[in-house]
Amino acid sequence: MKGILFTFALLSPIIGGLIYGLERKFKARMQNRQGPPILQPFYDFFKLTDKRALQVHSFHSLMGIAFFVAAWFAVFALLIGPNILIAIFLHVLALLFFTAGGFSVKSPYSVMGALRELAHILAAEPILVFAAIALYLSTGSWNIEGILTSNTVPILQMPLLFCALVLTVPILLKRSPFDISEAHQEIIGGAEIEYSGLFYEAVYTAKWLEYIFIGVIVFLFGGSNYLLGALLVAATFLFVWLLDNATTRLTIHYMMKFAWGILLPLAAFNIFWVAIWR
Amino acid sequence: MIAAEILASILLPWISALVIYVLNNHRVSVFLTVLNFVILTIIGLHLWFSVNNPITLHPPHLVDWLLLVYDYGLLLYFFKQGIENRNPLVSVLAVIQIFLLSWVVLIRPHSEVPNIYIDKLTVFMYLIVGFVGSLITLFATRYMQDENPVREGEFVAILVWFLGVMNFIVSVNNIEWFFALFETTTLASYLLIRFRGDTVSVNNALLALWMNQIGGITILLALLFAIHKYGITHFSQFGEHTQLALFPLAFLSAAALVKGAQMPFHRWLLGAMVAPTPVSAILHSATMVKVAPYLILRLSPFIKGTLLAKLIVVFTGFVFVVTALLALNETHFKRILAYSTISLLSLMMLAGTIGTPITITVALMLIAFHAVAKALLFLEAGVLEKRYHAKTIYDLKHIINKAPLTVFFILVGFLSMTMVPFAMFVAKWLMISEMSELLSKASYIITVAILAIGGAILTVLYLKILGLTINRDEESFRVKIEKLPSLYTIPNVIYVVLILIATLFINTFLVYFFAPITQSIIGYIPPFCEGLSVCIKNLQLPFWQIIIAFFFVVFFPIIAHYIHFKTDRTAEYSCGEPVKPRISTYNMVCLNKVSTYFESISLALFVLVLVIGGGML
Amino acid sequence: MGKKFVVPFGSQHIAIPEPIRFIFTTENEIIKSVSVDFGYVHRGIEKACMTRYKYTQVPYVVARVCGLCAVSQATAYCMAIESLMDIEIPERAKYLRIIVHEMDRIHSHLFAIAHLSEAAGYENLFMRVMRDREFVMECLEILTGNRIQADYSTIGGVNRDLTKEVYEILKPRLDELERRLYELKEIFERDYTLQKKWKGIGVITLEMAQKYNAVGPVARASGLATDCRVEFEYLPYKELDYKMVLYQEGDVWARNMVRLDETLVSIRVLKNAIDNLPEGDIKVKVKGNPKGEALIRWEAPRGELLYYVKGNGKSVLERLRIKTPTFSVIPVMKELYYNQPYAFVPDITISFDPCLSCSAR
Amino acid sequence: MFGFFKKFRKKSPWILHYNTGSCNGCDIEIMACLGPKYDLERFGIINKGNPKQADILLVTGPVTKRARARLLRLYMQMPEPKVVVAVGACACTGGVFRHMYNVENGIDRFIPVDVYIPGCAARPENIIEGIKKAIEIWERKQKEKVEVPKVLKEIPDVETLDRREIISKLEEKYSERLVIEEDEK
Repeated sequence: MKGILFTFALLSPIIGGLIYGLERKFKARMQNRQGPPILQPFYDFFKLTDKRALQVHSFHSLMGIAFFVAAWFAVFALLIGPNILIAIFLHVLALLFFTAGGFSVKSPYSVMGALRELAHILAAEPILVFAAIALYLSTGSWNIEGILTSNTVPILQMPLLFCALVLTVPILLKRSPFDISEAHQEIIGGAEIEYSGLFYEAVYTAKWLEYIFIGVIVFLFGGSNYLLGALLVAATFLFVWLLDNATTRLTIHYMMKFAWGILLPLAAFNIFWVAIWR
Repeated sequence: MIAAEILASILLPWISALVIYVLNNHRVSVFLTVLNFVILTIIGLHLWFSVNNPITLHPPHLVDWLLLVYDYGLLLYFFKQGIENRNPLVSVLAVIQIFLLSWVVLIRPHSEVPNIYIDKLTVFMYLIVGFVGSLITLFATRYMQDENPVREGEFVAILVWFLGVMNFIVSVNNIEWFFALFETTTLASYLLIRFRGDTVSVNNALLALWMNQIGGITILLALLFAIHKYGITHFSQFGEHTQLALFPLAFLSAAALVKGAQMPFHRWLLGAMVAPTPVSAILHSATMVKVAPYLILRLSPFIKGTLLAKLIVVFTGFVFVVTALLALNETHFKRILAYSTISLLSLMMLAGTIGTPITITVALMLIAFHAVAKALLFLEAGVLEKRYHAKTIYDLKHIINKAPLTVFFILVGFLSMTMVPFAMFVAKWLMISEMSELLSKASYIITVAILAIGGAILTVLYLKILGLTINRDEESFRVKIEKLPSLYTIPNVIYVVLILIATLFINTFLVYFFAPITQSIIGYIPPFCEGLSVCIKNLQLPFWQIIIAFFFVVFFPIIAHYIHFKTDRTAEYSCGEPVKPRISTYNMVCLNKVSTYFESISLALFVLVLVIGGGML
Repeated sequence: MGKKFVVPFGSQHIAIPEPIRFIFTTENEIIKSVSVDFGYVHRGIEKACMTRYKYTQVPYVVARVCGLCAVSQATAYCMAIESLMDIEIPERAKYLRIIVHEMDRIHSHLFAIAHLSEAAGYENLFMRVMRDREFVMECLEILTGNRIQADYSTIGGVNRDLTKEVYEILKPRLDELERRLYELKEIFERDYTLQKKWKGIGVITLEMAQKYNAVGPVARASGLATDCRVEFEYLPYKELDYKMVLYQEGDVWARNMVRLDETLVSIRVLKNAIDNLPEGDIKVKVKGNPKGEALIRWEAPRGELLYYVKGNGKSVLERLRIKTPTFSVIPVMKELYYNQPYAFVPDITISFDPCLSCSAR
Repeated sequence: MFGFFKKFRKKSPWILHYNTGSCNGCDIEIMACLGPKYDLERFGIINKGNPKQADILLVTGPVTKRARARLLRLYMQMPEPKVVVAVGACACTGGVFRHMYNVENGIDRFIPVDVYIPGCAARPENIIEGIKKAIEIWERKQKEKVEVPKVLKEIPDVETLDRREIISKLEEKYSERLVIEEDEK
């Protein structure tokens, strides 16, 4: 078990890239287009390696690299670490570098993107914490191995919370309707705008790791039933891509209202109910 | 020997304060504050190792009478201040206190219970006061050179005296004495806040005065009832009665809530910002507000699990989230820090009230590291104010171009309050885990939600401010590290080093430092494992994760200052236009509309704590 | 104070393919002041038409004022010259002008709708509208020989006839397009997030529309009935069952819906025109040089287009003056930004369907 | 090593589009190319809208006097290797606008152009063909050589300056100042 998880963590950028490629293909198909090949993210990756890097200043570039390293570390902590709650906070640490990079340059789009990124953290982090608590409550373990080997299926106890988590995925992955922090038509990618070449590559790849991070958390809701877990992950991503295709971008205010007014009470009620019912 | 040490730690600051006041000499002040720092820390450490069981002392009976006389004098002074400054509220409250105090004196029984009670919690507070507080007084000597050299002696003397009062208040067992010293801290804060003497200062000082006097009244009411009903005059006697009415406990907790500047009474702490910055530092970190969680921790074994505790949890939880939200709306650097103090104080009290071994430990960790972090941040605020003339967060823009070291200190200060792997994060993480543990027994869902939401808000708040400071247009290697006066730098460096060491060896601190205090409070040691990884029951934070995260948070900013990629540099994207960029930040102005509602709700909750928690229904 | 956040929008920006520059001063993402500049595309076409090109060449030059409404520009100019020189063009040419003009309007409007969807972050809708737009682009290509810059109108008539084969091809495509547009209309009316994003945003009241002299779909979305196709009878619109589309809301959504409904009306007009196409010549010979002055108001896809022509008996015009629709709506556009979140800037801007190469020429 | 990465260039060209004063006909056609019928994304093309991450610069329009400094600024912000595609007759030579008083007759007077796409307006098929040609040229380019346009060589000591300074010099060269109304009420 440990070996598999370690290998998975090690390969996570590649798997994340494949998921991203799949996403682009799926979205193109939904839009009646042929779309890019599935390996397109890797082509982009190799191309970016071969580009000359321009930088605004070294601090900014370093933050891009730090984002990638810290995001990968968060995935490691989630997969082989003993505590998924810590991994969620390490994920926030990775985003700290991303926002720090965005803040450190004088480009207004970059700073606006970083500020909006903070709103994303504000909306999504409590629900992720709730998800970890829900997993603990139903399986009695903070450890990923413990969750995967326990005999319960958390989604059966936590359906509402799972819904809330699925609806948080667009906030985390920055997909429409909540692609506010990298709104392409407003701020042209937000905090990632000033990176180029190798440094952009780091940021670009770090975003693939988000798929793995959120995918694993969704997978854990299948508990010991791995097939169910895989189905949940597939269904979640398909749903998110569909939602991305079928909605406009909304505003920060709407996102905060939605996350705190609907998703949080939903998740809290579910945990409360399970805790009371015991 | 121990008695002498205790006496020294209480009296040394009083005496040094007197000397500093009389001589009013910069060198003497520096010497005495350093002396205070060294001696208080050494005494604290020695006491830490020698006090294993609670130690009680019987001061001479004369002290009792002296304190009573002093009490009346103090209240009369408050009365006079109310008259002089045309603030009837202050005078009325003082009169009520005089009346209640006289009543207490009339009915109080003669008691042979020792008046001084020293346990690990007390020594823990000594250490915080001695280590964190004295450094602030040291900083203040240099600060006053920049501010107003003539009044340096007066200012530093009050600060040092404040330390003595603080050491005294955590040692007493007699509630009447506690009241006297409680009012003394009020007096000290009053004097400090009105130090600059302008209208705003005086008004804010009077605000602090009347609000804190409400705390005094609740203490007196609690004492009156306790004497009348049970004949209790000392804290240690609460344990002797098993079937205790909640009324006195509720009123004592209310005093803590007032002192801790909880929501309807938060204005006095915000008003304290008009004073010179070391005042804020000392009020927020080592003294004054820390009386609140200290009192809650003292009462924690008795109120644990009662209806009162649950009400306090709801109240403090509400304040925790709401003040963190309001801080997002603020633009004044010190006011943001003040809001975050209030927020974290509520978290400490929340943790203390729940009262399981782990939450008590969490409360202690929060008290200790919050003191260090806040002292650091407020001293940096002082440096920013005096050296870079930065008061609002907008003034902090691009400050990294001038002061990389200051920014690094601010970064450590902010991140240590929220970010993995710092000690306060470990505390919050333990708290969330412990609450999830309780979820399966009874539903503490509100507490969990509060922790998740409040933590996220505070993270965003700190990142937002850090974002402004690190905005730069120069390569970092071209920026020289700034040179500051050594008295500005030394205290900060000590704080930062302490924070970093505590982060790395957090489990050692947990096992050898915090666990024994928890044991002395509730008589049970939380089962922490040995070694460098934090682990308890099925929770684990392995050392490799601590060290890697530590590397990210602490070393990356340092490396970033020296690293230099040799690639082409280019200008920022500005749509192809030669626009001069102008950067700012966001505030949640939408909160302005609801802040009054927040205050009303918190007032209602506070009344609920008193009425229902106090068993009046 | 340091609260101000200066955000440039343009001249190069992904949301606007043409260079216009806004500089927004925002506070908490709320726009407090804005400065607009749009002279980037000024090429000097009017001057060139007055010095270098013969008046018979000018229709092809003024068509390059704008790619989207090239047909309108050329037609308006031709009609101006025709009214100046008293040329009566054949009835068939008039009908053909209507056909191409309405096709031009459809592709322009569909492009605006697609672009607005893209600006709102609705990628799928952009793709869908662009796909449907290809029908009309194909029709245009079949009819005129080019997708954009048709160069169809000329002084005295049109350049190319509509043959029987073309008629066979056009008819089913227009039917299919109409069906798809009804589907689209349902999406725009029903989609939840679109309503959230567009309703009540960037509202132009009727008073504002009158005060700032708005034109075209922008005015009609606010309930201001202004349409040169109804007001003047240069071309026989009345015979072809043309009706004006009016909405009262005046917000982004209404402007979008006006465009969508107008495409439907245009398809109806187109079909009628194709079915009732009279026989005859498509062009008359033009002789002599223009002398005197003429002014014409003509409804381009974006609103009222004004051409002033003055000739002095030479082959080169003495004065050519163009006032374009986007130029007329920029004052009201600037008004809308105040106290709006920056997030709505692309939507508000694109909802005007600004054509800057028109306005700057 | 570099040969390996070079192979993948052709698979992922990202474009930046700037209008230097065209009639927007070509711009519409570029948008149409991104639509489902022509679908540029099947070649891996994304419209990045950001010079720092773009590889191909699509320019439409004869360069007007106000657009030239912007064009140079965007060009200088693009990292090497990069290619420039002039879309449409005006971008190639000035087209119908040639020798108008505010027009600079084609972009190749300012930046080196690799591919010229003719047409008024350039048809989507032509644009795709042109981009494919551009990718072929792009594959052969070196990333080591910094491409400074000829017009900027007039700036004294241009070799020693970094791009940031060159970009700020543009303001002087074309004597343009952007004044923002500072209404601080």
